[in-house]
Amino acid sequence: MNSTPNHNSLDDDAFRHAWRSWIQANYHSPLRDPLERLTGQPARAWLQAQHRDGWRAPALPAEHGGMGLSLRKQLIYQEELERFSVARPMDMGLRLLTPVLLRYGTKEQIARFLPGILNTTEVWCQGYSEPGAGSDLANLKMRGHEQGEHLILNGQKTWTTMASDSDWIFLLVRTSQEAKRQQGITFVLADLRSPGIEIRPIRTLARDENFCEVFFDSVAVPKCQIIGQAGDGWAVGKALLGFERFSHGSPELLRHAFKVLRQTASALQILEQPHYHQVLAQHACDVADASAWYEQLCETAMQGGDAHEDFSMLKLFNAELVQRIAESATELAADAGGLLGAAPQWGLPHDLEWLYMISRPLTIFGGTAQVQRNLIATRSLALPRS
Amino acid sequence: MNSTPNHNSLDDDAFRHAWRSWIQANYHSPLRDPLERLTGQPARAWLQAQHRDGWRAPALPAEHGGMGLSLRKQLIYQEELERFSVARPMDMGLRLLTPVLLRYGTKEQIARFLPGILNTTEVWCQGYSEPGAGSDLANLKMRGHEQGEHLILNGQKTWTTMASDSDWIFLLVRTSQEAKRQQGITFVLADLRSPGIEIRPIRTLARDENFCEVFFDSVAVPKCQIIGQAGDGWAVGKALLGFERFSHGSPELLRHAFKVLRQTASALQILEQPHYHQVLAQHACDVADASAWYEQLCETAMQGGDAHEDFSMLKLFNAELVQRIAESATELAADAGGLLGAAPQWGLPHDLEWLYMISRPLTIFGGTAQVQRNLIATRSLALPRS
Amino acid sequence: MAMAGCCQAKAPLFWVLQQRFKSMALHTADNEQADTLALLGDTAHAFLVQEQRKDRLRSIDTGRAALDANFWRQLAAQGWLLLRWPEAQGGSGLGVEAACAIAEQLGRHLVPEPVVANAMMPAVFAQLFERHANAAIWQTLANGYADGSATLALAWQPPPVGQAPMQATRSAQGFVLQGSVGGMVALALAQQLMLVAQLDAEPALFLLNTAAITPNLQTQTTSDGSTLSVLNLAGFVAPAHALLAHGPAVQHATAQARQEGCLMTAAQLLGNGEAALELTLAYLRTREQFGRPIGSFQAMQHAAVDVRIQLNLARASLQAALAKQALGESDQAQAAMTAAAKARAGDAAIQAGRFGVQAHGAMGFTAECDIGLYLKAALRLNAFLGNAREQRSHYVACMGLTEPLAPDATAHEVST
Amino acid sequence: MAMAGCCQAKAPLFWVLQQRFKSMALHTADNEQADTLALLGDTAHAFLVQEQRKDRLRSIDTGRAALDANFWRQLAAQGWLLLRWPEAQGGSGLGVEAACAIAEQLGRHLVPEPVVANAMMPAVFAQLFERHANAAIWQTLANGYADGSATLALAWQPPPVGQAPMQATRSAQGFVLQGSVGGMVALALAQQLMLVAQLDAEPALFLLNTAAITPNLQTQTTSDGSTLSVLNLAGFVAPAHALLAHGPAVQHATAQARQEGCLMTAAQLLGNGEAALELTLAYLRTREQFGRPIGSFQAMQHAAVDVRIQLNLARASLQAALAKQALGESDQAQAAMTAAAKARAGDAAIQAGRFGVQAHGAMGFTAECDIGLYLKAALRLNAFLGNAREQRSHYVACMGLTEPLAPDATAHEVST
Repeated sequence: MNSTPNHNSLDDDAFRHAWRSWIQANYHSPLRDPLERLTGQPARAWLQAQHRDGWRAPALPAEHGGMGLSLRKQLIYQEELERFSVARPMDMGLRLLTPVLLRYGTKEQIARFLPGILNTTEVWCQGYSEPGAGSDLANLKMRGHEQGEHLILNGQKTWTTMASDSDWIFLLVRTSQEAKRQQGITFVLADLRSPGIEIRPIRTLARDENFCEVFFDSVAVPKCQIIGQAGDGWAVGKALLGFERFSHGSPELLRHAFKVLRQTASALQILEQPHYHQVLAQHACDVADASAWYEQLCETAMQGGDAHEDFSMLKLFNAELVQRIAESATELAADAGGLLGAAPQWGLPHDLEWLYMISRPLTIFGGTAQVQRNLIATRSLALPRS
Repeated sequence: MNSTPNHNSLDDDAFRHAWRSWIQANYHSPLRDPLERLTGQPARAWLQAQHRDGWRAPALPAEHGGMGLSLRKQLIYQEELERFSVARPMDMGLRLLTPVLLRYGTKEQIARFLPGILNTTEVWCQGYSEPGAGSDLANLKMRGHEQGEHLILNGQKTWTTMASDSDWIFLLVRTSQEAKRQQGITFVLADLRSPGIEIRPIRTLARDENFCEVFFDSVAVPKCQIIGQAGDGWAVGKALLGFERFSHGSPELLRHAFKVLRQTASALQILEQPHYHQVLAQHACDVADASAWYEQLCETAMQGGDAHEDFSMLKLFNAELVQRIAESATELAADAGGLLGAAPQWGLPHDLEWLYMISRPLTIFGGTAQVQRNLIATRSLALPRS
Repeated sequence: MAMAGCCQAKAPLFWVLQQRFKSMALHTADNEQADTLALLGDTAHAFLVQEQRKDRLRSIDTGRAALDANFWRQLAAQGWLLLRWPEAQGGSGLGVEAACAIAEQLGRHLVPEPVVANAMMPAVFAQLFERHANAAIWQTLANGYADGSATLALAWQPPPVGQAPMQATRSAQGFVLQGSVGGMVALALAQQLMLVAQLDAEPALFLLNTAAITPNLQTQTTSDGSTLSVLNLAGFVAPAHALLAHGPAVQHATAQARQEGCLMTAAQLLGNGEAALELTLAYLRTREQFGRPIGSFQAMQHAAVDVRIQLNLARASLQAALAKQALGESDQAQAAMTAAAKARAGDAAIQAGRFGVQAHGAMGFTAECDIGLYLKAALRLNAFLGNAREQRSHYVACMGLTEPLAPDATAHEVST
Repeated sequence: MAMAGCCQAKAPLFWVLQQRFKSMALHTADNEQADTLALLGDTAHAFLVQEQRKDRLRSIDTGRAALDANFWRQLAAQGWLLLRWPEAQGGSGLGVEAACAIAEQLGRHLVPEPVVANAMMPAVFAQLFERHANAAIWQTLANGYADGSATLALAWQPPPVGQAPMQATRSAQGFVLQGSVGGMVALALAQQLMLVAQLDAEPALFLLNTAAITPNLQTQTTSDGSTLSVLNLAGFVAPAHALLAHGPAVQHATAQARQEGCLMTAAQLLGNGEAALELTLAYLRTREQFGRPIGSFQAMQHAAVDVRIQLNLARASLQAALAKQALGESDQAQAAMTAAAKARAGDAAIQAGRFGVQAHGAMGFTAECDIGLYLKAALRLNAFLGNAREQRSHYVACMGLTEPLAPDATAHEVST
């Protein structure tokens, strides 16, 4: 930490090489799949090692303890993680909360929370979704009412990624009823060890429990943990969604799914079969074009251009493409389709059912594909609202 | 005509054989394509020959001068026409107007108009669509106002099939403004030689002029040519659409398009190519299943069951399937795609561009595919209106 | 009848229906048959609504099969396991239409037990070989199906990639078996295995005890709550009496069993897809977002209509295939339409399940919500006996559609 | 420069841009190049808005081509026909990016004249062979392009099915040509033909007068308002000086011309699709049914979004292909991305046209409505030089994607 090298002084290739070597030497998990989540102690250890050796927080300015990389080096940083097929660690504190803290937080709030994020002693999760507010976020019901120096939280969050593995949660709650549903919402931070919080894992079609329901029964939170002004949570939360969306166009998942498809066909020895050729050709060009689009959008963003709407479109295309590739891979399995788990004895090196199911929520979470198309139609294509 | 044989006394096979032989001996047009229209003198001659030899009007009861066939024999009648790939003659008088006449017409109206329909001395066309009322029929603007014993018609019809080849038109006009847009519409018959009528052909993407615009400038029509009551035209017109829709599920066009696909692949000598195999297999099963569904719906209808909604769905599926087959056929042509006309020197025995274009309006005319899906969703699936 | 004792009390209606079928065969009244099939389906539905708990499928969330020997005995008590079995051995001897009526309900209610694979399909062998030398064996097997106490699995599919097919050679002890075979379903419920191996360059049918070959199995849970196994034998010795049949008759029986299995699986997929769509439509009608039911949004409506159309096509296709079977049309025509029906049903059910999961939103991704169970079962049923793509290729082959077509052929010569 | 006299007055901006490009080459400023390309496109747009009447394409309604020799001379006057031609012969010597900027506008404005096929693609041969023995011939050809008075067509594609490829044999008079070749575009505008035939088992390039071979042509109108011809020669005698080049260099030039042609045609398709979508969006915003603009219906919105996404992918794909070309990446990598770009642009433009026709309702089916012209042109441009399906296969082959992939390969080894 103290001996942080000045990565920005390296040229791009040297930086890439240094980071690649470091990953090889320090990534110890057997999980080599961008769809897998790195959780628990391995995730903390991985992020803490980054912090120890000065590889933590590529985008964060150096004065806040980050690497303060140029945009191009940030992209290289990400590319090398993808190249090594590193599983995603739980790092919402850095990816989602930190930009909000820096933009809306007080100096005290930053001083209190940023160090814990960087040294991974405090792991954060995100409390946005509620049972009745999925695509329609303004419909949220969870209440917070003032009581002296505290906000008292009551209600439920759901689809909270890895809540059971986290220490803190940032969330949106309704603190007053206004005519406009977007008003009266507050962005607040809560310690998950607070009395009155109960966490229950949600089992999914992908046979995991990476998501949770979080129940709040009169949970008292000091008002100093409100970010921005009470009632301004919609703006704070929207900004956060903006930061999040930026990373959604990456072709990482596409490449992974395409690799699964090719490895499956190789193991099944059907490389010469006509149906495989058709599927391969279509998906290969889809992946190539989506990757090209992504690189150009990053380039635009690096030059300060606004590529927000394009990222939304690319995200939508990628999500549906991963699903199509997963469907094609399952079809290749023929008679052996529908097995749970990898099945080398059938010539199936990958768990195709898992890939099929894990790709389903890509068109649901963060706004369904339908809602995303509505938004693109009215925003980018200037079509009239329905 | 006088010596009409009693076809209903023949067994099904004998009837089929007799009708097949008669078609072979009497169908003289070189047009052997169900997507082609038989027009002008050849169409009249073909229908008049049917009338002469007692093969006219299979569904019409004998007391009205028809063949009065059982439903099963009607189906055989139709099958044999399709087997011979007879081009469609312009026969809206029999197919569309006659059922309406028999249900809503007076004895005098039937006596006046039915004979001309049967002996094809009066050819009819249909005046429903207007420039502003396509999928939204209730939106029609053409006006009729009473003046003594006449209705005076002003306005425009469009997409009137073969108006330039017809003698009479049946049409819907607005005769009063009511709160409910479906009210105040009247179903009326007009002689196309009436003063004030002007007919202009519409050239289409399929390079033909089978449709027309028909302009009405103060055209006087005797009130005795109103069918049903003035103002009840919506019900009369809807009934007619019902009769029409019944015939839309036939797999005739599918089979024709599929034949074009196979003949193209044969001529191009690409029967062994992998992409053709995939396309062939998908379309072959689509055609087989749609045909099976159609036969079962006809069976249901013959037994008095209500298959109306199913016919709507089948029509929609068939329309989009013909388009997909046309698209596949064009793709087979590879480098030579986009030629206008058949091109034997390129190994293309059919005019694929024509097939591509002629199949476009299948998802537009008679209610766009979008409107049809809306209707099916609310009627058959009981989903809430949007 | 061997099974009458225990079953009549529990499922009287089934036996009434069975009698109706048999009397109908005399005058082939189409409508009456349709009514009776509907009644058979209704009866099965009523039983399964009561007795089949979808909840138990949640075991697949942790990778465990949901197979239940007790439920298998309940299915036996309904008479379903012997439905296609010859009457001479106490079976009901009903037709494949009746089997499909039951299979549709099995699909609708997500029954993981292998009624089609391990009871209906073995019945084809029983029908074809019942008058064979070792008739007593078939009677013993029938007895096991009567109360669900003993069941067969079939092992006749090609070996997985890179493995040698199953070969039998004669030896002093009987036969030596060597090679691999895939596709065995739900072995945990099967006490015996009917295995096809090449003997003297012709297919031979062996009956083996599953206990004896357990160490040679690799078994994996499937997404419908059942299991699939691969058997690898290296010099396994089967006694001489294990050989049930040999020669072209085995080939024929295998093909026939496969064909019936395809029809019944198509019916099962159809039931699956219908139930998935119903569940989804109910959700679309009630769940609100942006202040209106999500079923009022055009995007949802149109996708639902497309699923409805595919399911209707699947039903039509299956009925056409059954009709060809009933009318005794050529083997090729039967096989072609069967393939088309299995293909359509597979595609339609998966489409229904996929749309269902999407339409249920985040809720659809929870293991708690039933809709995912339908999609998972559809994936497996589609794969069983050849998936939609393979079936379509089979249709083309059976119909000879890759033959050149002359430019003057009429459209009616092109397809049935 | 041969063409300077007649053109500078009419198109001063073009020459300014040309100078900018050349100076830029020295310091390769990416942004400046992008700006200049945009300016080049804008200039072309401004010219075509004014001069290209889409109305003339209505001649295809009756099966007649829309080619216009006067308009071809106007295009020459813009300097576009010599844009890729070597500077030594009076050409502009601009890069393929500049050609694509022009091609996109040609597509957007439905220009039927064969700028890509008969001017840009021949320029590749001129570049590669300009220092060849018969340099004077290239100068003469360049002079014809300078004012549009004389134009080449290319004849190098494989023969149509069932016909023998073009063969040349030596004779006393020169060469005897025998065989068929397809794919010649817009011959009515071409005075000469550059024909590839096999000579001594290697490709040879011949220059023929089209007048001499007219009786041997079969020509048909294409849906973009141009024509396509097949040439069948049976013992046609070409003089000795008709041979321009021979050997692997011809092979290389043909491949290079094809690749550039694919890039420019992709740009043309992109312009076509963009214009079709714009036209459709404008209609969706204004046309009302059931009391609201049809563009407010979700089904229309979602289909429009899907077209928008495909067009954006097409643009990204084309830019990636141009970048590979500019960076001098391996031939295989260039060819692969070019194929991907041509495939995507073809699919996207056809999807835009098809959606456009449907969204325009009955109006879209009239020949009077422009939207159909876009679909028709897209069909033809997609077919030119290999349609989307063929291009995707080519991508797979260039990338070696049918090679087996080891189970431990990382995702980054899988695709670029």
